[in-house]
Amino acid sequence: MSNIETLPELKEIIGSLLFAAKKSVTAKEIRKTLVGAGKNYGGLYEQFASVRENDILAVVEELKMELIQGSTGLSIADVAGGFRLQNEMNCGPWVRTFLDKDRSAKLSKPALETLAIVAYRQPVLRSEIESVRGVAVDHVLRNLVELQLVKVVARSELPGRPWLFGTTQRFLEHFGLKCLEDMPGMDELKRMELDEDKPEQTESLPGME
Amino acid sequence: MSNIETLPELKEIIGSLLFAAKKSVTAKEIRKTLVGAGKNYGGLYEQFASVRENDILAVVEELKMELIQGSTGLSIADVAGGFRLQNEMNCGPWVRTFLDKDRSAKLSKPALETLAIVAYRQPVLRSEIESVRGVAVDHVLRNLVELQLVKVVARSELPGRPWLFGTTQRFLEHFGLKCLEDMPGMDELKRMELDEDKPEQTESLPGME
Amino acid sequence: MADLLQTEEYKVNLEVFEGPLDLLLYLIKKDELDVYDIQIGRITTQYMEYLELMKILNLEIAGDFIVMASTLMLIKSRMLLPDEERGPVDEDDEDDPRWDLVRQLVEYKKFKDAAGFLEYLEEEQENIFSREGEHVELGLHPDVGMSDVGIFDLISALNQALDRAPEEELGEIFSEQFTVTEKVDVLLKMTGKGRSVSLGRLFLGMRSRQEIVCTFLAVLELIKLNRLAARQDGHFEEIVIEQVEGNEPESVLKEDEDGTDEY
Repeated sequence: MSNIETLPELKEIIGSLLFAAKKSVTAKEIRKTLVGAGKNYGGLYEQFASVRENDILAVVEELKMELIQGSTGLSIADVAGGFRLQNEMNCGPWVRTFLDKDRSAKLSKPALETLAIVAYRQPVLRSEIESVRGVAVDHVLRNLVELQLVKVVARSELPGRPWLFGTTQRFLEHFGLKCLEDMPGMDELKRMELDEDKPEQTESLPGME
Repeated sequence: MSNIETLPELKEIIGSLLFAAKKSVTAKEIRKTLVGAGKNYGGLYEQFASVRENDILAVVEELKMELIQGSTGLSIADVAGGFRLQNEMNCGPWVRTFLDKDRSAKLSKPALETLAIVAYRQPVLRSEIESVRGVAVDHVLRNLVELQLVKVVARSELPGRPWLFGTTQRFLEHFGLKCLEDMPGMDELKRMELDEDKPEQTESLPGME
Repeated sequence: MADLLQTEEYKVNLEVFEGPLDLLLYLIKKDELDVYDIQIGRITTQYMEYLELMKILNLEIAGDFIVMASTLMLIKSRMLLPDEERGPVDEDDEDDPRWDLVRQLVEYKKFKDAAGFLEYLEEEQENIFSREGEHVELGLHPDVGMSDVGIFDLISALNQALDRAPEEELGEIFSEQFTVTEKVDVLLKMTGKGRSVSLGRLFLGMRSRQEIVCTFLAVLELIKLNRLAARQDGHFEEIVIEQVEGNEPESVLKEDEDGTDEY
């Protein structure tokens, strides 16, 4: 899959990196990426491997101008020693209106079930959740982490040191719970078999709504 | 909060909305946001409340051009009936390097085939899929539902009231399809035998996702 | 040969998501035959051979495979009869006993092609990210199937290896005891440090059929666990196996922790 028709410009590469990044990106990180992609893909992709940080800084400035002049609604801010792509500040009211409506989007059933298991059984291994739900939860769990409803709380001592998951503050907020003990049947469902090393018990959990 | 120096252009508002959204956004949703922000903030913000969907579509096209001509590394794709801001495809290798996401998960061939059958034949019974593939699809289908690429769309009127399956919005997004008709040979593969004992009467389930 | 694994309690609980139609299409393609003019005798023989191997490997094969086997036998026996004695074949004008099967295969083939189109789109989307690098992700193993290389390709490689291996004395089977567990370790060592190994060559040094089968099962198990990935550059070309990088069983959410600092 290394057959692209046209090699992008440096400016395009930087734009796409800022777009895909979750936080601000430094010139150093961009340089590392250019070197890394050269190594990973070779050939034409090495073309940008020798770009210096100063060149990168210059191109970022160009891109900044481009975004403003083109009235794209996007801008690049200098944040925390790096650059961050963000919306134009004066578009804020519309973005807020848009996201507010979006936030009320409901969680899917698989997500709710998984969340219920994490809430009652935490700290819990992915494999435990899967044994209760009888299906892979990789993707759902990842989404829940993404939504900051679930987080990694620790690493278990089991072979491979798998992660242990638990719910977040935001989980409580989202469901309007004061604390975890607020959930129905918490005592009962918590973890019946503390002495066993693996909960095989599959309980039907009350809905989370 | 209503003291902004300059009111943005419609193009900027749309750009910032596409940026803020994590999935594709329809012209309708944009219009709703324009109306909503007018209500929420009043005054100057009502200026865009009367914009029509056609105007929005025209501005999206302008924005598309702007992003390409400015070599920003970003582009707008028509996906799932809406618009999605994404990186330029030829920057993919750098973004992958940056995110360290080289081996991205792909669907297996049997999963793809099952998905193709659902896509072309929807609404479709599990038994119909099985008769085309000549093998049980229980597990594969369950995985596809779990991944939210396939969903139950209705219940058939056949004995036992079996589920009917169809593809989701996420299916279109995952494959970057604008609509189902974008798939090749849709007419031909759709459903050849309408006269046979197919489930004609279906009761749609509004509650299903 | 069926008792190759009798002393071996190990089972790879691998669900085969491919069906009998996949196997038939695979065999037809492999022999570059025409779907519309299947050489039923030859295909039946090969089909039975693969079925036998799947049984030996303890793969969870569905009843559909057995049903297809008897369908093939039936067609084969009908083909042997002179035209007028074949009896009524439904009320179709078509009196070729292969007709129903051919129709089914052709129909299925269309969807296989459509799946190929989706695969192409998916590959394209690999280069596309929405904001914050999300969205195109399906999780690490969206399906526990054999992703890159189909099960029949793998079985075909085993078949070849077994064909080449010398018939052994009964005594030898018991003198050399290989286990799948042991072979799992060997494979992980062999493929360590990013080395890739050709499946064909892997079997080449093995003299015992039991060793070949154990090794093969170990490969299947590791693919199933997503520790190994099998790759094949073109149809019927050599299969290469290599380790899935940084994929200890529970590493799924690793990047969520590490963030993107690495680069």
